[in-house]
This record gives sequence, structure tokens and C-alpha cells, in this order.
Amino acid sequence: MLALLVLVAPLLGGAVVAAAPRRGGLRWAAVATNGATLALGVTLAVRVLAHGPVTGAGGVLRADALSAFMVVVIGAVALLASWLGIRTVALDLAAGTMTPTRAAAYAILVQGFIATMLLAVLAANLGVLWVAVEATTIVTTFLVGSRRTRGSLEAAWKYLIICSVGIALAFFGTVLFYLAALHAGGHSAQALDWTSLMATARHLDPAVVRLGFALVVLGYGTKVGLAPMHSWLPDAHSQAPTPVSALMSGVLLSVAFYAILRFKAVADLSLGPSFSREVLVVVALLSLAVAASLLIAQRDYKRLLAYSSIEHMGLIALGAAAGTRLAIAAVLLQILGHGLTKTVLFLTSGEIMAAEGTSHIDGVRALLARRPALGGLFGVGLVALLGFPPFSLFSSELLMTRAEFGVGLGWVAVVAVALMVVIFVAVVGHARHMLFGPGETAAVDATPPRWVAAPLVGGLVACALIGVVAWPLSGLLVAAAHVVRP
Amino acid sequence: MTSTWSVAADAAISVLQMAGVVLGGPLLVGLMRTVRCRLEGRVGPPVRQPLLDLRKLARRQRTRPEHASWIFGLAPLLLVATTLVVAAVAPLLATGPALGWSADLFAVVYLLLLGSVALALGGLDTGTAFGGMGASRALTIGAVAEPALLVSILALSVPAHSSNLPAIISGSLAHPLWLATPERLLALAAFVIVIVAECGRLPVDNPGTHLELTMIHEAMVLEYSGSDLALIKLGESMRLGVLVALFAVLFVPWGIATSPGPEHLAVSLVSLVAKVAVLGVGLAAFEVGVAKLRLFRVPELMAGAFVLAVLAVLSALVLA
Amino acid sequence: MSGLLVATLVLGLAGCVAGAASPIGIRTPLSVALTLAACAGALAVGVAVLVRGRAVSFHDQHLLPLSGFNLRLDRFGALFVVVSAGVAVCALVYRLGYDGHGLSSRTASAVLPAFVTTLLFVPSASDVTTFLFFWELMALTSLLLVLADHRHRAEVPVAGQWYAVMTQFGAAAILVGLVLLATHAGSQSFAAIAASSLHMRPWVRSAAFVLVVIGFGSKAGAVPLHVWLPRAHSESSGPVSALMSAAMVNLGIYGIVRVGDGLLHGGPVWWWLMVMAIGALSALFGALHSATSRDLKRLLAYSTTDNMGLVLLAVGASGLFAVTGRHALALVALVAALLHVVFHAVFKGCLFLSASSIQQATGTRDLDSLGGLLRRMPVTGSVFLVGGLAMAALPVLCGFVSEWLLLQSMLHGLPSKDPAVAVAMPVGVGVLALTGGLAAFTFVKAAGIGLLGLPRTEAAARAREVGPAMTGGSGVLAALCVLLGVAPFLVLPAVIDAANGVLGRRGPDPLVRGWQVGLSGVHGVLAPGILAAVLCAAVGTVALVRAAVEPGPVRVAEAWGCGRELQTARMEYTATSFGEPLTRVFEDVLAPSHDVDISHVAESRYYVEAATVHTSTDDGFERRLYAPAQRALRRFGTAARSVPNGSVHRYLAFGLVALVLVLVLVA
Amino acid sequence: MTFSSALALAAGAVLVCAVSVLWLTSVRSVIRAVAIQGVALGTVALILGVDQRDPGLIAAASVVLVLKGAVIPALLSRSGGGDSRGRESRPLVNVPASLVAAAALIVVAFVTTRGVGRFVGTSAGSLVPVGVATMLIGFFVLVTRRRPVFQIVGLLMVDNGIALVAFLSTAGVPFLIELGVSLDIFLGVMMLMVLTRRLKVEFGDVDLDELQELRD
Repeated sequence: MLALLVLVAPLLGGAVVAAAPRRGGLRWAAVATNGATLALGVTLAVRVLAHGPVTGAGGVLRADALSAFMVVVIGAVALLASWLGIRTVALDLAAGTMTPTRAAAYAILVQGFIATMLLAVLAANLGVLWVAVEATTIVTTFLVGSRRTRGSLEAAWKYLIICSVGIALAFFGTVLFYLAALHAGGHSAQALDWTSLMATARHLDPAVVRLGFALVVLGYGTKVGLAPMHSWLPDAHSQAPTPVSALMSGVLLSVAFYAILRFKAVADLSLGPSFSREVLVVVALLSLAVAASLLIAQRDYKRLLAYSSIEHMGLIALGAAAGTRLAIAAVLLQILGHGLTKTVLFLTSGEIMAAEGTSHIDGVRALLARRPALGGLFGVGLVALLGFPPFSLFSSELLMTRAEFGVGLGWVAVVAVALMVVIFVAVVGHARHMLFGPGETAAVDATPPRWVAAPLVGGLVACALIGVVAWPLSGLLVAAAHVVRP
Repeated sequence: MTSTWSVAADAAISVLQMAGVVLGGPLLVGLMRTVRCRLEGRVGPPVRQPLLDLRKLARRQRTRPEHASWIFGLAPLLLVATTLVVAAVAPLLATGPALGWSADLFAVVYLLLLGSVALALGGLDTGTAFGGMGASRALTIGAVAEPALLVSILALSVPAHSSNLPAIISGSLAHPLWLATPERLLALAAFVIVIVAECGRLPVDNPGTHLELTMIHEAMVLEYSGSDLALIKLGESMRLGVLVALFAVLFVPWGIATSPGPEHLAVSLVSLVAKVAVLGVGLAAFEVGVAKLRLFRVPELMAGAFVLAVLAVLSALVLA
Repeated sequence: MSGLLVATLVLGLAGCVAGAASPIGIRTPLSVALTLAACAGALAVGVAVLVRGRAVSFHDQHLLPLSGFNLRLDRFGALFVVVSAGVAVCALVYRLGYDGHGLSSRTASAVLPAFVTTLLFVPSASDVTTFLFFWELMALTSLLLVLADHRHRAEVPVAGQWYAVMTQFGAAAILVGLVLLATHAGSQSFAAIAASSLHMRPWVRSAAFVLVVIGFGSKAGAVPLHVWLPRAHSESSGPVSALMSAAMVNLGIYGIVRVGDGLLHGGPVWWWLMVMAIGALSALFGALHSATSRDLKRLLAYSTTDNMGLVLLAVGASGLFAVTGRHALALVALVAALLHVVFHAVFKGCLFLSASSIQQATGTRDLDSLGGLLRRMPVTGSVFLVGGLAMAALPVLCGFVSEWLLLQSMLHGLPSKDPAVAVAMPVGVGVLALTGGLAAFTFVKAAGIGLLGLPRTEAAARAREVGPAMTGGSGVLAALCVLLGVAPFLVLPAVIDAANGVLGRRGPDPLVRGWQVGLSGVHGVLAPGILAAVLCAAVGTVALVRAAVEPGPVRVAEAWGCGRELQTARMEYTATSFGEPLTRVFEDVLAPSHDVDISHVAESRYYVEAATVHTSTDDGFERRLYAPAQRALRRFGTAARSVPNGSVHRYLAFGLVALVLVLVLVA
Repeated sequence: MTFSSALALAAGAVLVCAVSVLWLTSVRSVIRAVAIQGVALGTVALILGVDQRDPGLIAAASVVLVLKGAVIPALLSRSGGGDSRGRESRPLVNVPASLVAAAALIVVAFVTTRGVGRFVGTSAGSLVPVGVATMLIGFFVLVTRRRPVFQIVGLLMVDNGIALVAFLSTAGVPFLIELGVSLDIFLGVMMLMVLTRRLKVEFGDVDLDELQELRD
């Protein structure tokens, strides 16, 4: 029941907003329901931690600690994104670039997007998980292309084509898992159910599972933004409306990675950890290398953020490659920290773009002097993103590195750290140009109002708090790590 | 050193050394000047002429450039005072002067450096081009001379396992053959070069010149007059005296008093004066034969001295 | 005691919050007061640890996700805490009178307490995560403080970028090194690493040590990772530059000693030769650039590289002695190193604070624009002189004692069968001597050009003494320079305890203490107090004699200007001309660039209208190492950009290739 | 006609259709080819369903037949509008080279996935490489053909290939999931068609390689 409620809540919000697109006040309904999702996620987590997994909707939905954690992440990011979404929609309506009808459609699509992500993490069956992830692609394509400029259409096309192909490959992988499960004695209707799959995992045919897992990584990796199928990501993230970019970068990528984690758990039981490790290490290092090389001479700050997402997904994949319980817990912490930070950064970059009228790094100068609030938020966000304490990315990245060393991936970790240094150099260089230097303070009306800045500050503060005091969260993290590493 | 008497005796030796250096330094300079004149076929002033100069200068009024600060007046005092301290703590007459245990060769070097620094600051304080030029050149040479100086001290200290002066001298007294060893000769050569540089003698600096292009030391002290100039001239000659004397006791230690007693001291004094005089004559004779080096050749000389000193240390280790 | 440790942390945080949240009127006093209280707490804890010899710990598993927050302050760490706290107290008092450089902004007010707090807690961390947490926080907060004035000067962001990059590079090396050790120890606590480090494989130990030396070396300003230091230290505001140069760089030394001696318990000869080589190179390079620089704060920053190089030289010598079995001497060398850390903190803090006072009073830190300040700012000028004398390691000030002890340890380490030691020691002494000479040169240049003579600009001529908080903050450090130089026994026992603590041994004390300093069992002692007394007496006597014989008062006269009537500041030697002979001597190392620009009169090219000479000695490593690397990176980045050309077909082709590869390799 | 030969015939038809797409250049005939491929795929499912008397599979087969054999091709040829008479005049890889590449891809598919077919153990299972080959050729079409419609067709072929693998190896995924999958694919193709039309409206006759505005 609780699980179903979680699923329905965002749709409800979308429906309310869409019902009266001209009533600005009602747009808060979406924020409220996303807040409710977060609260329900927390409740779910508490329930799961106390009483074990929760099922719902006739066994289609099932929430264990991992799902509950992901619901919390989705809820938190959705809350931030929809909060800022009110402002972007209001601005677009005022500027006449959006009609009320399209605002309604937009609201429904965003809330539907959130709902499909929730379905993905709550699905009891890996096939349903696939359906949900594919659904997110379809829903977001509309959102990516919603600005109807040449760029956004191009991004939408690339996004849809590349992700559809990728996700098809993931389906191929899923089929192979299904095949192996059937041969291991699974009943056809439930063979892809998480519980039964984990029960039969040890008897799955290794050869089939190997191919299946490699395809799953390649396929879902497309959605995660892992190289070599990452190319859609910078385009889509830079062209989508900022709240959508934030949602995509903050959680959509992680939701896709959640799928990989689930399959990895099954594959590890069947094959032992070494195969999944090899596959993930390859894609992770490739992703880090791609991100590093393209960040060096990057010219667009939204794309910069997008490539940074590729970097972080690479790090997450590397942490998952280590695969110990500690590593998985760290991966989840990284997912949360990255979600919050990247959301704030995308939302801030949207504000910067609205204020400066360009997304070119060259076009933005001395932001801290000219627009202290925006510059400050962007700067602090970058600091968090680059893994400085007290923000939680510091802890999770350190934990992942430790875990990688612990399982003999020391050399890989060293390469990753080296690439991260290159990325650091690149990002700091761009940040220097954008943020620092002499300039006149802009007029007051250019600074975002307090209710806009509040969630952004809140997101960063939350990230910092998680990085320092994490005891309420550690239990959930460890329990979630137990799910994929029993 | 426990009884009051021996403390008093040690103190007396120190005072004697200081007095000796105050008087002996200018006399040494006078001696060298005379020797030089004779060798050049001139009669030259009497040996005590520097002392007479000092007396004359001390009675003249001091002047101070209008922009100078208190540093200007302090510099000559520090120059003389540091040399006095060195004279007090160095075992010139006896192996155990008072306070001999409170300083060693390294301390001596750094004390002399303090004097040079003070003088250079005094030169800069005048605000003239000459002061700055002299200070810059003097300290450049000082800086490049420092490694050769310290490493040659190291070469001397290694066999004695101590940089303490009495220990080194006692060591060489106890092992006379030690003197003829290669490391000692190498260190000796390095030390001589460094002394020449530290005291501003030819071929590093010409104390007699007042030509802008070649002045080093003289440029720094151009603004001093009267009693200040007397102090500076005194300080410079004391430096020369104390370094030559130190050189004498370090490399030719015989004759130094190893136990207190007036008779030992007398022998020691006579032998020291003789040694210093011989060295002074030798140095003067050497100066007649050389021309001043270009400023930028001086570092090469110092580098050579440094190499000699390092070789001395290494051969001390190899042969030990 | 652990309560007090926590209270210190809380006070520091409170200072941070006060700086961020309190109204502008009380922002500075309140946050500084809270931070001062934190420093007082840290001083109390540190002194207590040093006196009692018992470590203070604090553990909390609820902080820092999945790893826990672990503090343990032992004697070695306590020494650094006390030094940092001491410097911080003076810098904070100074800050009360200091304005400008963006230090009063909300961000800077909030970050300064945080920076001070991390300085106090880095040496307290007792596991890898806690350590890196504070270490990175320290890097971040100091970076923000360096950037505080970015709105007004374009060089500031550039300095910040250099600093950020170098410090992150170092942090990455430290991270990998420490994690490597933690992995092989099976636990991330320092105690566990120390317990099992001797059983680790040699390559693990060596790799970790090399990485850690690189990482901490970059923080200590060791060549070739020093490039950030002259920029960041000179562009940051007065209190911050003092904190960075006097307290933060020390923690680089802390890290190397903590890991090399404390966790790994020493290692093979080549480790320590490497440390000595880095130290020697840094010392020489720093000293040379310091001697030829004309920017007052840049000069001081290079001198920091120089002094940290000397400390590394001593640390390396200590390790070398330990591995050749001469433990007493190893202790002496380490004591020399730590003593120099303490003394360097005192005199460099003093120098940076007084240099910043000069900067505030004149608006510039270019030596060629200063002059005549001793008469205009008597207190600040004297403070600078005292600090400078200590920096030049001249007798009876504190710098001398530590250099003397280092010389002694090298001298006594020399009779050795090991050829490495036999070569290293004389070279070390030579380096020490040359840097000593260069430091004296530097000091004379800075003080002589900056404080003495005629003012070279209007601004210098108008300079007035700064306020009491600023003179007080720097004056205390100057007084300490004298006090510790005359009476090193005030800190020597604590330093010996700290060194013993990290070496983990308790042999017979190899040092003579009391009024004298020296090695016991040999005739090699130094009594700086007595030396000072004798020197003062001598100066007094000579002054009395001079007063007795001179005929009248001093006459003030025009200086000799080769017959010219008027003497102007244009005729004075400048810092550039002062350093010129040295630049020529070390031309091969410094590779100065000369730019002569002569414009002729229009009528005839035989008449020169104007001639300008521009010389600069920029950092050779920056030019030959970093600039090409930067260019290569940029070229690579531009080339990489053309791979994703926007064509969806190319993107899909990546996927097809990957798919075929998966099928071929996996199936 | 035996069960296994009928199955082989239908599966072979799927592959032949895939290869023919490479050979054809007119939009209209390509859409026809993919429609035939859909029908063939549905036939495979139907044969399997009848053979195994599995009502779920028969239902899935009918869904496939309707959707991929009729609805989607019809929509494609309608929504193509002016584009339906278009031609792929300048493929990135020309037809002969494409056919050679297809041969290579088929070899790859057969060499690499014969193991999976053997693991399945049935006569249907041994046809798994046919599905993989179809998928690879579809992917190849995506990479080398410039017109939007061709990319949609390529995507459909990838899907068909995978669906063929699913039918042959596991007799299809559970019906509920199959329904979801089909719905997703349908919606995806719809989306692509919407985008194609928008592209056309905004920029006229568009060549996908002209979409290179977004790059680093």
C-alpha cells in the first residue's frame, strides 16, 4: 500500500497542476506531492529497516532497503527540481515562450517522469524495471524537446535514438537472464522477479549470464551515461529545461545505475565478482577518460556539468566494481550526494543562463562580483562536486577508493584519481574564468528571490550535513548494500 | 674551571685576547702595508700608522646623512662588537679562554656574518648609490664564500668529532702528523681563499681603491666619518687579525698555552705574534703579485674553494 | 582533556557561524574572539599533552559517514598544534587592526575561523578519513581566503588557480599513499598502520612513502611543486599569508615525518636521500629566488620554500642516521628539524605580518617603491628587522639555534662507513651554508631597500605607523624571536618530547640543555644566552668608548653624490640592482630575461630619447615544466573536442563497435 | 512442412528482410520490408505458441502481428508524408559495402551466439543467431543511413531481432512484460515520428548528419 502510494503521489500533483494551468498557486501542489514522496520514502525506509521488504500492488511492487533509499533520493531531487520548476515555468509563461496548455502538459510529463522513475526502483520484477526505464526515456524525450528550438529537437532525436538502442540491448541482456533463470528451474511468470532470481542465482548458467550482464551494462549504461554510449548526455542535459536537466542528471542516471546494481547482484552470485568487476572497470575508466578529455577545453557550462555527470557515473561504476558492502554503501552515498549537488548546480546554471543570456563559459565573467548570490551558489556547488569536505561526495569518494584498493583494484583507483585530478584542473580553470575577477555588482532585481535560493542552499546544506553527520543514513546505506551483496 | 681562580684566569686570557686583537689588528694591517711598500720599492708609512690614523679619526666629529636612521650609527658598533666577541671566545692564546665553551667555529662564522650584515645595512641606510652597490657586492661575495667556509670547517671538525675550537686545536696538538695529511692541506687552501674574501683583500677586493667600478668594501663605508670611520677601520683590521690568528692556531697550533700560567701565556703570545707576522708578510707578498679579479670571477674562486673543502672532507673520510 | 578538544572544535565552528551570520558591526570581533578562544583551548590541550606526555583522544562513530571520526593528539601532533595556535593567536590579534583585502566580507569572516580550526585539527586526526577530511578542508578554506580579494586584483584568481591545482595534486598523492597503507594494514587507523607497517611488502612501503612525500611536499612548498606558494602567499591578505606560511606549510613536514617515521618507522637509505635531495633543491632554489625577488611578500614566500627545504634536509638526515643505526643522532637531526619548524613559524609569522603592515601603510609590496620606512614606521620596521635577522639565521635570534643544531648533527653524522652518508653530509652542509649566506643577502636587501635609505615613492614617504593591534600581533612574534633565540631551553624539551614521540623510542637524551644547547658527550655546545649577553656588553662598551672619545654631537650632512647638489631617491640602489650581481652569478639557474627597449629621437637615431630595461627572473620550473604541460593539456583538450563531432551516426557507431566487441569478447 | 522448418523459414524471413533494408533505398520499400519483417516475427511467435499450446505466447504473437506488421508500418508510411517518396541517396556506407558488412555481422552473430543457441537446447534455440544478426544489421542501418525514417526502421529492426531472440530462446518473456515492452516500443516509434515531423516542419527536408549543432 505504502509503495503504491509513493507511486501515485507525484501523478496526483501533476494532475492538480495540469487541471488549472493558469493558477500559479496550484503549481505548489507538485512541490507538495514531491515533498510527500520524500516523506513517504523516509517512512518506507524506516518501515523496511524495521520489518523487512514491503510489497504492494499484487506483488508487482516491492520495496527493500535499496528501493527505499532510491525513493528517498528521487524524492529529494524531485522536491528541489519542482520547486525551481515553478520559477522557470512562471518565467516562460511571462516571456510568452510557453502557453498554459503546454505548461499543463509539461507539469504532467515532469510528474510522470518522476513516477516512472519511482516505478523503476519499486518494481519487483526486472522486466518491469526495464519497461519503466524505457518509459522514462519516452517521457523525457518530450521534455528535452519541449523548447522546440533546433538544438532541442536535435538533442531529443539523439537522446531517443541512442537511448532506445541502448535500452534494447538491456532488454536483450534481460532476456538472457530470463533464459538462464528458466533453465535453472524458475517458473516462467516469476523467473525475473528479484526474489526468485536471487534464489536461483547460484544455479544460473555462467556463459549466458556473462553475455547477459555485459549487455545489461552496455544497455543500461547508455542511460547511465557510461562510455561508449554516453554521447546523448551532454546534448540532452544542455538542451532540456533546467528542472528536467536536474532531474535527469540528479536521479535518472542513478536509477539506470540502480538497474545495473540489481543485475550485478545476480551475476555476482552466479559468476563470482570478478566478471562484473572487469566489465564495470572498463566502462568506468572509459567514462572517466572521456569526461576528462572533454572537460579540458569545454566551452559551455551546462555541458561541463553534463560531462561531470559522466565522470561521477564512472566513479560510481568503479565503486560498484569493487563491490564490497562498504563499496556499495559508498556508491549509494555518492548517488545521493551527486544527486543533490548536481541538481543544485543545474538549477543554478539555469538561473545564470536566464540572467546572462548565454551558456558559454566565455560569456560569463566575474560572476561572484557581479551576481554574488548566483556565483556563490555555483561556486559552492562546484566545491561540493569536486569532492571537498564537508560535502558528502568527499566521504563517498574516499570510501570507494578505499574499497577499490581493498579488492585489488589499486591500479585502477590510481588511474581514476589521476583522471580526477585532470578533471579538477579543467573545472577549476573554467570556474576561475566564470566566477572570479573584478566586476560591477549587478542590479538587485537580477538576484534570485529568496524562495528560489532557499531550496538551492538547502540542497547544499543537506549535502554537507550528510557528509559530516550520517548516522541516521548509515543504517539505511548498509542495509541497502546488503540487498545487492547478501 | 671550577675554582674562582681559574675562572678569573680564563677571563683574563679573554680580555688579553681582545686587547691583543684590538692592538694587533691595526698593527698587522700596518705591517702588511709596509711590506707591500717595500716590495714595490717605496719606503711606506711606519707599521703603527693605522693606530695613529685611528687616534686621529676618533677625535673627529661624526656625520650622518640626513635620511639615515639609527641603523647607521649602530652598524660600526656591531661590526667591532662581533669581532670582539669572536676574539674573546676563540682560543688564540690558550686552549681554554673564558666562554670558549659557549661558542664554536660555526658560531664564530655566523658572528662575523652578523658584523658584515650590519655594515651592509649601514651602507644601504645612507640612501646613496655607493652604499647599495657596496652592500650588494659584499654580500654577494659573502654568500658564495659561505659554503666553502663552512665545509672547510667541517673538514677540520671531522677528525676532532667536534666543531668546538679548543677541541680541534687539542686534537691537532695531540696528533702532530695530522697536519701533513692531504685533507688538512686541502682545507688549509680553502680556508686561505675564504679569509682573503672575508677580509676584503686582494684579489677579491682592493682595500686601497676608491674607483666606483671596483669598490666593494669602501663603497659601503663612504659616508662614515670621524669616530664611526675609526670603528669601521678598527673592526676591519680586527677581523683580519682574528682570522689570521685563528688560521695560525688551527693549522700551526704549536706554542699555544694548554694550561694556565703566565709563563705558558708568554710563550703562547710570542709564538702567536710570530706566526701572525709571518702569515701577514706572506699575505702581503702574495697581494703584491696579483691583480684584483673581476667581480664576476670571484664566485669561480669561491666555487674552487668549495670544491677543495669538499675534497678535504671526503679525503678525511676515506683516509680515516 | 578530550572535552576541551571537542570544545575547541565547537568554538571554531561557532566562530565560523558567527562570521557567517552575525551583523556586520560585530562580525569581525565576535568571530575573532571565538576563534581566539578556540586557539586558547588548543594551546591548553597541546601544552597539557606535551607536559604530561599522555595523548588525548576523542572518538565518535556517528560522524563522518561509514568511517567514524577519530582524534588522537599525541606529543608530536601537540607540538604542531601549539605552533599553529600560537601563530593563529598573533595573526588574529593582528587581524583586528587589519582591513582590506576582502577579509571583512561575510565569506572570509566565516572561512577564517574554519581555516584556523583545521590547522589545529589536522595534527589531531588519528585515522586516514579524519585526517583527509581536515586536510582537504584546510586546503579549501585556505584557498577561499587566498581568493578573498579576487574582486580587486586580477592576479588573485590566477594565484588561487595555481594553489588549487597544486594542492589537489598533492592531496591526490596523499590520498593514494595513505589508502595504500590502510589497505595493507587492514584498517584505516594510524595506530593499526603503525603496528603492521613493518610487515608490509617493501614496494608498498616505498610507493606509499614516495606518494606521501610528493603530496606533503607540495604543501610544504618543496621544489618542483612549490609554484603555488609564492603566488598564493603573496596575494593573500596579511593574517592569512602569515597563517599559511607559518602554520600551514608546517603540516606538510608533519605529514612526511608522521608517515615516514611514525607510521612506517623509517625505511631504506634511498628514501631519505630522496628527502634530502628534495630539501636541498628546495632550499637552494627558494633561497636564490628569494634573494633576487623584488616583491616583498614573494620574497618571503620563496624564503618559506627555502626554510622548509632545510627542514626536509634535516628530516632526511634524521632518517638516514636512523637507518644506519645511529639513533641518538637521528633524534638530534629530527629535533633540529622540528626546532626549525617552530622557529620558522615564529619569524616567518612576524615577517609576513610586518610586511603586510608595510603593504597596508604604503599600498604596495614592491621593494623598488619602498624605502625609508624605519623612520616612518619605527615599530613595524624594527619588528621586521628582528624577524629578518632571525630568518638570516644570525646569532642570538632563534633561526640561528636550529641551523646550528642541524650543522652539528651533520658534522657528527659524518664519520660514517656508508658512502651515501659521507657524500650527503658535506653537500648538505654546503647547501646549508649557501642558503645561509643567501638568506643574509635577502634580509639585507629586504630591510635595506625597504626600510632604510630614502623613500622611493610618494606613498612610501607618506607611510605612517599602523595601529596597536597590528604592531602588537607582529610584535609578540618578534619578541618571541629574541626570547627563543636567547633561551631555546624554553621550547627544547617539548620539541625533544615530540621527536621522541614520533620516533617511538626512549633512549638516553643526546642533548645538553639548560642555558646551553648541544650534543652531550662532545665539546660542541652553544650558549646563545651568554653569547647574547657578551655581545650586548661588547656593543655597550664600544658605544661608551665612542661616546667618550668623540668631540661633539653627530652632524647631519648631505650624502656624497659625486658632486651633485641634490640627492634623490632615483639615485638609490633598488632591489633589482641589489640582486643583480647575484642574478649574474647564478645566471644558469635563474635564467633571467632582459628586455632592453631604446627609442630614438625622431631627428636622429644617434640620440636616444628613452631607454627602458626590463628584467625578470620568473620561476624556471613554471616556465620549463608547467607551461609546456599546460600547453600540452590544452592542445589535447582541443583535439579531444573534435572526436564527438555531433553526428548521431558516429555516436551510434561507438555503440555498434562496443556491441560487437562485447559479443566477440564475452560470448 | 514440419514445425522446425516452418520456424526456420519464418526466422530466415526476418533476417532476409533485414538484409534487404540495406539493399533498398526508397523509403516506401523499406517500410514495406520492415512490415514483412514484423509479420515474419509474429509468425515465429505464432508457430511457437501453437506448438507449445501457450495462450500467452499466442496473444503476444497477435500483438506483434498487429503492431509491427500493420500499425507501425502504416503509421510510418503515413506520417512520413512527403518523406514516404524520399530516397536514401547518399548512405554513409554504400550498398555493396553495406552488404559485405552485413555478411560480416552475420558471421559475427553466428560465431558468437551459437553457444547460447546450444544452451537453449531446442531446435528453435539453434536459430538464436538469426535474431542476433538481425539486431546487428538493424544497428548497422542506424549507423549508416541518414534519413530519419531509416533510423526508425533500424531501431525497429534492432527490436525485432531481440524479440526474435526472446521468442526463440525463452518462448517470449511473460505476457505482461511483453505487453509493456510492446507499448514502450510503440510509444518510442510514435515519439520518433513526432520528432521527424517537427524536424521537417522546422527545418524542411532534413538529413540527420546536418544535426551537428550540438557539439563540444
